[in-house]
Amino acid sequence: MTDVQPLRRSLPRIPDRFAAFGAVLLAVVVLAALLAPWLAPYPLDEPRPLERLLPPSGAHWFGTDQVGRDVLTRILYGGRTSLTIAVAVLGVSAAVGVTLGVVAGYAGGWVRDVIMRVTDVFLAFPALLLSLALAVVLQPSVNTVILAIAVTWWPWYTRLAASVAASIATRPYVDAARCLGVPAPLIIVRHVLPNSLTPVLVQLSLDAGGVILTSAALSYLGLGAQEPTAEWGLMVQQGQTLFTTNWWVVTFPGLAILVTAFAFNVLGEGLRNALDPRRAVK
Amino acid sequence: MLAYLARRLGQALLVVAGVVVLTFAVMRLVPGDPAVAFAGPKATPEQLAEARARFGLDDPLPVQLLTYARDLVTGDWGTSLRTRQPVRDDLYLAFPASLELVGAALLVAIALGVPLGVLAARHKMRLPDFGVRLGSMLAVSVPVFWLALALQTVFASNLGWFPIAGEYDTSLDTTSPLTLWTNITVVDALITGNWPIFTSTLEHLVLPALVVAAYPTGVIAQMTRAALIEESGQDHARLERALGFGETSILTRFALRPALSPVLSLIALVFAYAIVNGFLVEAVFNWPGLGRYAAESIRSLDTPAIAGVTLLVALVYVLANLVVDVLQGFVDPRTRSR
Amino acid sequence: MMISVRDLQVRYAGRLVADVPELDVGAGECVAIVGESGSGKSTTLLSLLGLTENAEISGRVRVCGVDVLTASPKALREIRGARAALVMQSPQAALSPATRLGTLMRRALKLHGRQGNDVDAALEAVVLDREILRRYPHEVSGGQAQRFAIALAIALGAEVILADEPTSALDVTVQAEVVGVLRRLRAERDLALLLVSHDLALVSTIADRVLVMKDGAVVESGPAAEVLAEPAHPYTRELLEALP
Amino acid sequence: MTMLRAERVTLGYGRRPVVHEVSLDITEGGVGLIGESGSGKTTLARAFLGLLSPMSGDIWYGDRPLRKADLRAFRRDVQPVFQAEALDPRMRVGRSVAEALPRAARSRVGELLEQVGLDPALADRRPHQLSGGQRQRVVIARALAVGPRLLILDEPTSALDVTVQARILDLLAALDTERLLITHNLAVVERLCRTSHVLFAGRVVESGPTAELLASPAHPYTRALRDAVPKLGGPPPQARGRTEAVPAATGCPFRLRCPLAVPQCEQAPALRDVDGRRVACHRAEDVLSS
Repeated sequence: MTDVQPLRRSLPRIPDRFAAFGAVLLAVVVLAALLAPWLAPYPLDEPRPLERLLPPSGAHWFGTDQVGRDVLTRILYGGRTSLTIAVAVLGVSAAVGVTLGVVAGYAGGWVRDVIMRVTDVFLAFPALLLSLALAVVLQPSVNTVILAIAVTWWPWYTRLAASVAASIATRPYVDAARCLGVPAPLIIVRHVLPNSLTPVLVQLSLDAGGVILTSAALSYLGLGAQEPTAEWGLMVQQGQTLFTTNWWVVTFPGLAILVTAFAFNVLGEGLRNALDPRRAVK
Repeated sequence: MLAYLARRLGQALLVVAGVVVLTFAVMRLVPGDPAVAFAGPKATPEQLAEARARFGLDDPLPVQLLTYARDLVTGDWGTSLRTRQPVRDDLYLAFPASLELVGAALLVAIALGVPLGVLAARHKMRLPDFGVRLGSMLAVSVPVFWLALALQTVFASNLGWFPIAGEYDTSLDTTSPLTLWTNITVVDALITGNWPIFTSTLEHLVLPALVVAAYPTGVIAQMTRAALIEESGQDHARLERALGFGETSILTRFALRPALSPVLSLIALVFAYAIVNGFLVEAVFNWPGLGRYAAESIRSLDTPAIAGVTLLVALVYVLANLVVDVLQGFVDPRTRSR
Repeated sequence: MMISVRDLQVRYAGRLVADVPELDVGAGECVAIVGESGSGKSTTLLSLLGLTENAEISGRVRVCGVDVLTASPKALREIRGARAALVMQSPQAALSPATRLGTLMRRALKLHGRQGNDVDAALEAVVLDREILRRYPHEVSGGQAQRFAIALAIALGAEVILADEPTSALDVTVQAEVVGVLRRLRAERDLALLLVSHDLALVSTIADRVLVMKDGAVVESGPAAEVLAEPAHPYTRELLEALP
Repeated sequence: MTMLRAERVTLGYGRRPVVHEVSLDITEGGVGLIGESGSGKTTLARAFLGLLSPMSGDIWYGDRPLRKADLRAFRRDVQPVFQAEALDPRMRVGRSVAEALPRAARSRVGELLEQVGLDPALADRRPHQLSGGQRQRVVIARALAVGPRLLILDEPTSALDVTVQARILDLLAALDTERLLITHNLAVVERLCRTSHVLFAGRVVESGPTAELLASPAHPYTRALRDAVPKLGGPPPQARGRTEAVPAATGCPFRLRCPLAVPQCEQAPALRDVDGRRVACHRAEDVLSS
């Protein structure tokens, strides 16, 4: 080997297993949430005041909370809430954002300027504050959280889709389709959208972690899910004063958020490398 | 370049106008009679009528919007229902503290993120790269409010290495009072050489700044690494190798500067994100910043205050983007000729 | 002998991409490697400076008296640029976008301890004026960028120039200019020039000897006049007949 | 009256014109548009395809300006063959060809592929699974699907290896459609086009029968182009003038690079007839005689 520096030769090459690792971790999280009713050792809402604040034990792997509910059970069900929020928020945001973005990117001219300026306004508007305001107006609930985050999240997809669509619009194969008389909407659906999917897909998986963190933050501020719904952010908020005395009530929901967000981020990073055309390490 | 900046400034003003309209609209969404929102829930009918007149609440909406915009420009951001002070003054007190926290966090993020990114790119697909990617992945995945609680409990409450909350030891106000210049405590203390308050603020700043810095550090490290690998895969890296330059000097002397361009635009983004994240951390560490002010305003439905905070944060975001556009010109000459 | 190659074999993940039994280039001599895409001509050239990342290279490769395959990275870095210089296909892309050309020149000279070398003479040799040193790569034309790459080699005192399709990305009038500079410098400074190209006509106007490569193997080699006048191998004939 | 022609057409992106007052007929026997990068030849091609509307002047389709013409008819008569990336990377090539056919005639895809020398079974492959030459043949098949009378070819073979290029040129020569060929390669023009126009900095500098134009150029730029092309075993190509000189904004655009430039060249030379050729150069006669 000629151009390898002595330093590099000593460090072993670690194969890029990120995507696989992320996918496995995510599968575990999703399965745990889906199979919550079967996996959960205890029924969801059955406060047992006698068993208040028990530390982790054989009976309660993650201990119990202030009203004696099994923390593990609530985390499993909480997974459902978080994943539903993530899927719903990203579904709405991507649908609205990509549609507007692709039209803006392909049409160009004043159409693009108008759409992009409106997008910039929503981007400049502090996401948390808009969410707070909406949550205040619509009474806190999981649906409010979904709407509140989606309203501030779609602009990212508009901006991404617009830049991707703008570059595709200049490709010769789009010109060729125009020369065949294919109408613009059909060109968008048939050529521009399919070729814009890869970057959007990568962004979706990278954003999932962010959505879960934001929804947990909203619940933490008391604007998301309300008692008695099992939601990780709410669980941390309710247990925050117990960090020193009964650490498990706060730590396990926090870890659940971390692991789920981590799984999505790792998968997203892996997808970005796998789908990036220039990924081949020369 | 000037034409480009002029156009960007024009766009920025448009965006600010848009934010004003959006804020106005959202504030009108708040249920109940706007007069109550301005005069307070326990206001007497006369006070309500007076508030209605003063704020022109009977005028058609567009007129109200214009008066609202005019007031904003002239500095009248309304009076907070909770503090009974002009919102502008409340913001004048709270904003510097947030700036102090976010500023410190960003300094940490850049000081840690960029070198880690370079290290990872230099040893691509090897242990350091794997470590940095894993670490940054964790940093962007950790819930901020939970991390705040954890650090506070471990390092403040239990180990006592750092103060639990607050911006500085208020007992110092009597022993060595601080003269205010920029209203940013640590900066004023530095300028006026008030060492007791300076060190005390630094001590209070460590934990919250680290928490706010977690996400930016991770994302800056990831972006720097990706941009460097992209740049060092270009043809020019091969010519530099053919000129006899070693890998490290190719990365630092040729690839780093163009690679900083995407990192810079990321920093503007992360700055705005940090302000929002700061809200949560301020609540945990009782930091007298915008976050705490906004949280309390929301709890008490203090509409003018909420609007004030929103506009201020939006203005900061737009300004940050403009500053980055100017810096782009220096980092990557290609943008200068755009 | 500036370049001497025996039984060079280059493999990417076990797949043989270039197999050159013999290649010699003397001072003042121009040898061309001709072939279509995927023939392994560029890989062959790059392996002479050890610039083929992640490739397994075997055989004996001596450039400017240094055995490239066994040389220490430090020894290899010493001949790169200073004794054997590379000229690449896409001129602008080969120059770091955020570095002024003068800065790149200065850094390269300093790296090899040759700050004293006459930069102006090198620029004059490629018909460029000093003013170009203040410019960034995107502020110069393709032809200027390519001639600057040659000026770098001259300033560093390189005796060998490895040109990998130096003009295929340039307009034909600009190509004539760049090739003219290469031809003149080879004569004036007794440089060894290894030219990789897919353009037989261009090669016939400058090369002393030529190697024809197809799918990684050398199918024919010899004096340019003979090979191009009476090609022995059918593939060489096919290449000649294909010229429009 | 030719099917397609440009009349004093000025083209540009945004406000900056790139092509200035060009008039050009697509006559019989193939028309060559010769120029280097930045000459505006691709912009002109896009205008002829109706993809770019002129800032001034008009593209005429038969007896009507293109902007008022029956676009459906135009789309059947005129089709492009682009250089690279002319096929949607995600779409099977058969489907790309079918896009040009009405739903009922989708069965003709196999026949069209055969017509350009491809095995119909390739229809299910995606572009990256084909060689450069095969991809270009699919592009030609798609263009032929509508039965065009004129093909506008923008550098159809410059991305291909020389042996593959030869076979594609044979295919194009065998087609009985008219063609407008945009290229920098003089040899390809000589083979496929009876008349040619040389473009420099967005202006036609010389037009005429291709063979004569290359044998005895009347414009210094045409001669510089011809002399720069290396010929097998021929003399080393001569470089004339400093190629990086930016085209002059006033007067003759070539004057800053022209070895024959004289003060008179500061007035823009109009296109005029010289020895059966149209040329924009005050010293055309000197160029012809030397």
